[in-house]
Amino acid sequence: MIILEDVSKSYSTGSPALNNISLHVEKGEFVFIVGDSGSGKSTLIKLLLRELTPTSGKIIVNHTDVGKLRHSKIPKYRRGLGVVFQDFRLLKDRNVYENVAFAQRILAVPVRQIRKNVPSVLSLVGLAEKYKSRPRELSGGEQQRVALARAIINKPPILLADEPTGNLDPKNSWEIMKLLEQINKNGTTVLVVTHNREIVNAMQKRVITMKKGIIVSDQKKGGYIDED
Amino acid sequence: MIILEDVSKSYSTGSPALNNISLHVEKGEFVFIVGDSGSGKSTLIKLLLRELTPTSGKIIVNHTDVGKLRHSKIPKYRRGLGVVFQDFRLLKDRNVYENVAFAQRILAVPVRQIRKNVPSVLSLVGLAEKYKSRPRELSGGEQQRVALARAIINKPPILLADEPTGNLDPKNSWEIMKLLEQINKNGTTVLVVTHNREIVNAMQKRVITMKKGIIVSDQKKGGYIDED
Amino acid sequence: MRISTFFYTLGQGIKNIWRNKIFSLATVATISACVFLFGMFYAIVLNFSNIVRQAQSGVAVTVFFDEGISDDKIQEIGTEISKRAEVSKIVFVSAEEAWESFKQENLGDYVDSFGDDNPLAEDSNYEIYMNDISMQENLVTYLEGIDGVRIVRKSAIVANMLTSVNSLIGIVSLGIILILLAVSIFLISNTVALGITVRREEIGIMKLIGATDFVVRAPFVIEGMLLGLIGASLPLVAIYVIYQRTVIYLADRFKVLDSLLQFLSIHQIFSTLVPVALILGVGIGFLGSFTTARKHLRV
Amino acid sequence: MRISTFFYTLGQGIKNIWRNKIFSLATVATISACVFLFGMFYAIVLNFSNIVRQAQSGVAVTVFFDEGISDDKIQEIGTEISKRAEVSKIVFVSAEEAWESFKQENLGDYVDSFGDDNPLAEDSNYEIYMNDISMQENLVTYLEGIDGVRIVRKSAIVANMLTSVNSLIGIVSLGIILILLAVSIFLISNTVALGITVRREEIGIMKLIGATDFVVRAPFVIEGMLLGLIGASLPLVAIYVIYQRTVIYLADRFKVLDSLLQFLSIHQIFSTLVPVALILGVGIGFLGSFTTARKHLRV
Ligand SMILES: Nc1ncnc2c1ncn2[C@@H]1O[C@H](COP(=O)(O)OP(=O)(O)OP(=O)(O)O)[C@@H](O)[C@H]1O
Ligand SMILES: Nc1ncnc2c1ncn2[C@@H]1O[C@H](COP(=O)(O)OP(=O)(O)OP(=O)(O)O)[C@@H](O)[C@H]1O
Ligand SMILES: [Mg+2]
Ligand SMILES: [Mg+2]
Repeated sequence: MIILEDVSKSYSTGSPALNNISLHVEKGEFVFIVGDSGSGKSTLIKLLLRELTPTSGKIIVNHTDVGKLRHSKIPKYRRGLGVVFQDFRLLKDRNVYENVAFAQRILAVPVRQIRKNVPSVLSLVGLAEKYKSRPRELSGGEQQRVALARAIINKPPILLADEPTGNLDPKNSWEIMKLLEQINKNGTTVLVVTHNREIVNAMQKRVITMKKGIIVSDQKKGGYIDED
Repeated sequence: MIILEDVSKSYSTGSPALNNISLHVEKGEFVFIVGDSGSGKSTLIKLLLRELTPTSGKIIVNHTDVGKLRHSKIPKYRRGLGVVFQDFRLLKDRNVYENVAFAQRILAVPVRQIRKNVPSVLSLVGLAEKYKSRPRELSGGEQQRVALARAIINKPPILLADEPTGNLDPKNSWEIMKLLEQINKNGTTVLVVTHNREIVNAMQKRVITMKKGIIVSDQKKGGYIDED
Repeated sequence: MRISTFFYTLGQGIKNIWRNKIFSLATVATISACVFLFGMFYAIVLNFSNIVRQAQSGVAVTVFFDEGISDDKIQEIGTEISKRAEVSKIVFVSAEEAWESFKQENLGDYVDSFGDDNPLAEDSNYEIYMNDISMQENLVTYLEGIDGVRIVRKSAIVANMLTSVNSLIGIVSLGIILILLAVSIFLISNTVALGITVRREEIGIMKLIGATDFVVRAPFVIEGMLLGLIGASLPLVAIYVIYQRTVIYLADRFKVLDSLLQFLSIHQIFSTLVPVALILGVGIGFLGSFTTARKHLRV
Repeated sequence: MRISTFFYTLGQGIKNIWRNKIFSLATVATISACVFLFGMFYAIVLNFSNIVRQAQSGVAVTVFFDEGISDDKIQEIGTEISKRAEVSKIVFVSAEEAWESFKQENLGDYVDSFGDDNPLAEDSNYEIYMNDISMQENLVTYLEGIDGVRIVRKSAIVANMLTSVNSLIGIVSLGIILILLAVSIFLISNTVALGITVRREEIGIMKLIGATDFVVRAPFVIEGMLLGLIGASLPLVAIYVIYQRTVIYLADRFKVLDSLLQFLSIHQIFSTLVPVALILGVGIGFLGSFTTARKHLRV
C-alpha cells in the first residue's frame, strides 16, 4: 500500500529532516510512528500527503508514484487519504459542522447524505453538541477531535494521523485510539504519529521509531523504545 | 499568591466554562491542573492572564484584583507572569531568537544582556541550533519549546503552562518537567495544565482535577484521577 | 456539476463576503471610489469636449456674391452649399442686415458719420456654419469654385485655433481617462488580490484535504464578481444623482454662459459609463480573484 | 526611552515593511496612485484656471476722446488711468492704426470702396487691459467720469462670460480637488488599516506577553509613515518628469495656441503639491496606523 524507497527530504536550512528512509506498509496495517521531537515524523506524513515532495527517493502509495503526480491529479490522490494534522488546520471561518462537511462536499456526496454523516461522526468523537461552534470557540482537545472527524468521515483507504491525541486527556485519548483501531479493522491502513508511550505499549501494534531523520527500529508488535 | 473566589466564566454560547471556582495557590507552589478535554483548564489560565475577564467572582494575583485592572495597568501585570499557550502563539514573522528576545525587550533589558540570556535559555530547552528558524520551519515540539523558553526567560514570579508537553516525546517531556520543577525550586509559583498521567503520577505534586467547569478534586501530593 | 454543488458554491461565495467583512468592505470601497472617480471625470471630460465641439459650430464662413447677381442664382447657390456634409447651417444675410450688424458691432456711437449711406451695399451674403471646423479649408476651396461667388471670407486663425484646442482637449482627455482607467484597474485588482491573499492558509487547507482547484476557486471568483458588482453599482447611482443636480445647479448659477454650457444628458454619459464601470468592477473582480486564487492553489 | 529601544523600534518598523511585503507593496502602490492622481489633476486644474485667467487679460476697454482734444491731455488721461490697480496695460491707438486694423479685420477685399478716406478719423483711442475682468464695470464708471473722454466702449457680454467661466472653472476645480482628496484619504487609510488588521493576531500576542500599547504600536506607526513617505515620493518624481515632458510636447504640438497655452512651471505647482502629497502620505500613514493599531490593542 505504502512504499518508500531511499526517501530523503532536506529543507533549505539545517540538516536533512529525512535521510534515506525505506519503508513498506501493507494494506490494512496499523502502524505507530514514534520518535523525538524534530526527528522527521511530520515531514514523513507531509511527503505522503504530497504537501512536500521528496528531495530524492521514491514514494509509492496505492500504486501511485506520489513524487511524479501531475498537479491536476493531486486532489484525486489526496481524497484517498484522511489526515489529522498536528496543528489541526481547521477552516477558521467555518463552524465545526462545515469543517467536517467540507471533506464530503469535495467528494460531491449528496447533501442529504452529508446531513446524516456529519452528526454521526461528530458524536463518534464526542462533539455532537459543538457542531455550531467556530474553531476559536473550542478547547484544544475539541479542535483536535474536529480534525479527526474530518479525516475519517470519508472512510478513506488510508488514514494518516499526526499526533491525534496530543491535546487530549488519557480517557479521551484511549477512546480515539479505540476508534482508530476500529477503523483499521474495517480495512483502513492507519499510520499514527504519537508520543503517548502508554498507548503504544498497550496496543501492541507495529512501531516504527525515528531519530534524526532515520528509522532506528521497526518492531512488529512493539513498544515505545526509551533511549536510556 | 493566587486567589480565586467564586469565579464563573460563561462564553456567549453553551454552558459556562467555569462554574463557581474557588482556589488558593500559595507562593512557591507547584500545581498540576488536569481534567477532561473542554473542562475549563485553558479558560482558567486565560482568566489569570486577564486575556478574559470573569463573568462573576474575584481573582486576586499577587495582591492585584485582576478583574478590576485598568487597561493601562494590564501590561505591567502580565509582565509578572510567564505563560506557555496551548497553541504556542509565537510571532510568525520573527525567528526563534526574536520571539524569545521579545519578552526581554518589553522589560527594557539591555541588548547586551539579551544576547547572553536568549541563547542560554534556548539551550535549556534544547533549541540552541534553531535560533534562526521561523516558527513555520519548526516541528510541533520545537515550537512548543520556543513558547516555553519565552515564558521562562524573564524568570517571572508566576509561570502558567497550558499543556507544555502535548507535542513532546516522553524524554523531552520529562526534561521539560524537570526544568519546571527546577524553576519552581528557585521560588517561582508554577501552574501546569497537562494530560500526561505518567508525569503527574510520578511527580507527587498538588493536583487539581477539573470536570465540566468545576473543581472535583484537589490533592496535596496527588496523582491523576481516572474516572472509571 | 450537481445542482446542489452549484448552489453550495454560490452560497459560499456570498458567505465569504460576510466572513471576511473587513476586506469585503475595503474592496467595495476601493472599487466604488475608482468607479466614482472614473465616472466623474468621464462626465466632465465628455461635457467639456462637447462644449468645445459646439464652439466650432459658432464659426462661420461668409460668401459674397458677384455684383448684380440675381436672387434666383443666390437661392440656387445656397441650395447647393447646404448639400455639403460638413455644412450644418446656412443663413442668408441681406445687405441691410449686414450693415446694421456691422454698425452695431464696430462703430458704436460714431455711426452717424456715415449718414444714410450703406457702405456695404451689394454685401448680401451667406453665413455658412460647419459641424467640423477642420474641414474649413476644403469647404472654402469648394465655395471659391462656385460660379457667382465673388469672394469667400473665412477666419483661418480662429478655425486653426479651434481645431487645435479641440485636439488638445482630445489628447488631454484621453490621457486622463486612460490614466484613471489604469489606476483603477491597478487599485481594484490590488484589493481583490489582498482579500484573497489573507486567506491563502484557508486555500492551502482546502487543497490538502483534496479539493480541486475549481472547487476552491469558484467561491472566491463569485465573491470577487459580487463585490465588483456592488462596488460598481453604488457609484453609478451616486453619479446619476449628483450629475443631474450639478447640471441643474451650474446651468442656473451660470445663466450667462447659456449658449456655452450645453450639458449632455445623463443617458448620453451612462451609455458608455455603465458598461465600462461594470467591466471595471465585475471584470476585475473576476480576473483578480481568479488569478490570485490560482497563485495560492499551488499547494 | 533608551537609545537602544529607539533603534530597536525603528528597526522593527523597517523590518515590518519587509515582513509584510505584499501589504507594504499594496500600501505604497495605493498611496502612489492616489498622490499621482491628485498631483496630475492639481497640475491640470491649476494650468487650466491659469489659462482662463490669462484670457481675461486679452479683453480690453476702449476709450475715445472728445473731438479736438490735445495730445497732452490724452497723455495726461493715460497716465491717470494706468495708475488704477485693476489696469494691467494701456495702449494708445492712433486714428490711422485704428482704421488700418479695422479694414483688415472687417472689410476684407472690399476695402477699396472707401478710397483714401478714413471713416474713423478722430478715433484715436486707448485700449485698456485689465488683470481682473470682474472689475470692468467699476473701471468703466471711473473712465466715463474723466474729463475729455467722449465715450467708453466695453464688451459687457464677453466680460460677463469670462467672469462666469472663471468662477465655473473655480467651482469645478475645487470640486475635483476636494473629491480627489477625500477619495485619496479614504483609500490610503483603508490600505494602511488593512495592512495592520492582518496582523491583529500578532498584536494580540505581544499584548498578552505584557507589551505596552506604545511598544506594540510604535513600529506600526513608523512603518505607516515610511510607507507613506515612499508612496508620496515616487509619484512626485513621476509627476516632475512627466509634467515637464508633457508641457514641452503640448507647447510644441500646439504652436497655434501659443498665446493661449501659458503653462505654469513645475515649481509653481510643486510649491503646493509637495506639502499636500507628503501630508497625504505621511500624515495618513501616521494617523491610519496609529488608530488601527489602537483598535487592535484592546486585548
Ligand atoms: N519548513 C521547514 N523548513 C526548515 N526546516 C524544517 C521545516 N519543517 C521542519 N523542519 C525541520 O525538520 C526537522 C523535522 O521536522 P518534523 O516536523 O518532521 O519533526 P517531527 O518529528 O514531526 O517533530 P515533532 O514531534 O516535534 O512534531 C525539524 O528539525 C524541523 O526543525
Ligand atoms: N471563545 C469561546 N467561545 C465559546 N466557547 C468557548 C470558547 N472558548 C472555550 N469555549 C468552551 O469552553 C469550554 C472550556 O474550554 P477550555 O479551553 O477551557 O477547555 P480545556 O479544559 O482547556 O480543554 P482542552 O484540554 O481540550 O484544552 C469548552 O467546552 C469550549 O468549547
Ligand atoms: Mg510533528
Ligand atoms: Mg485547553
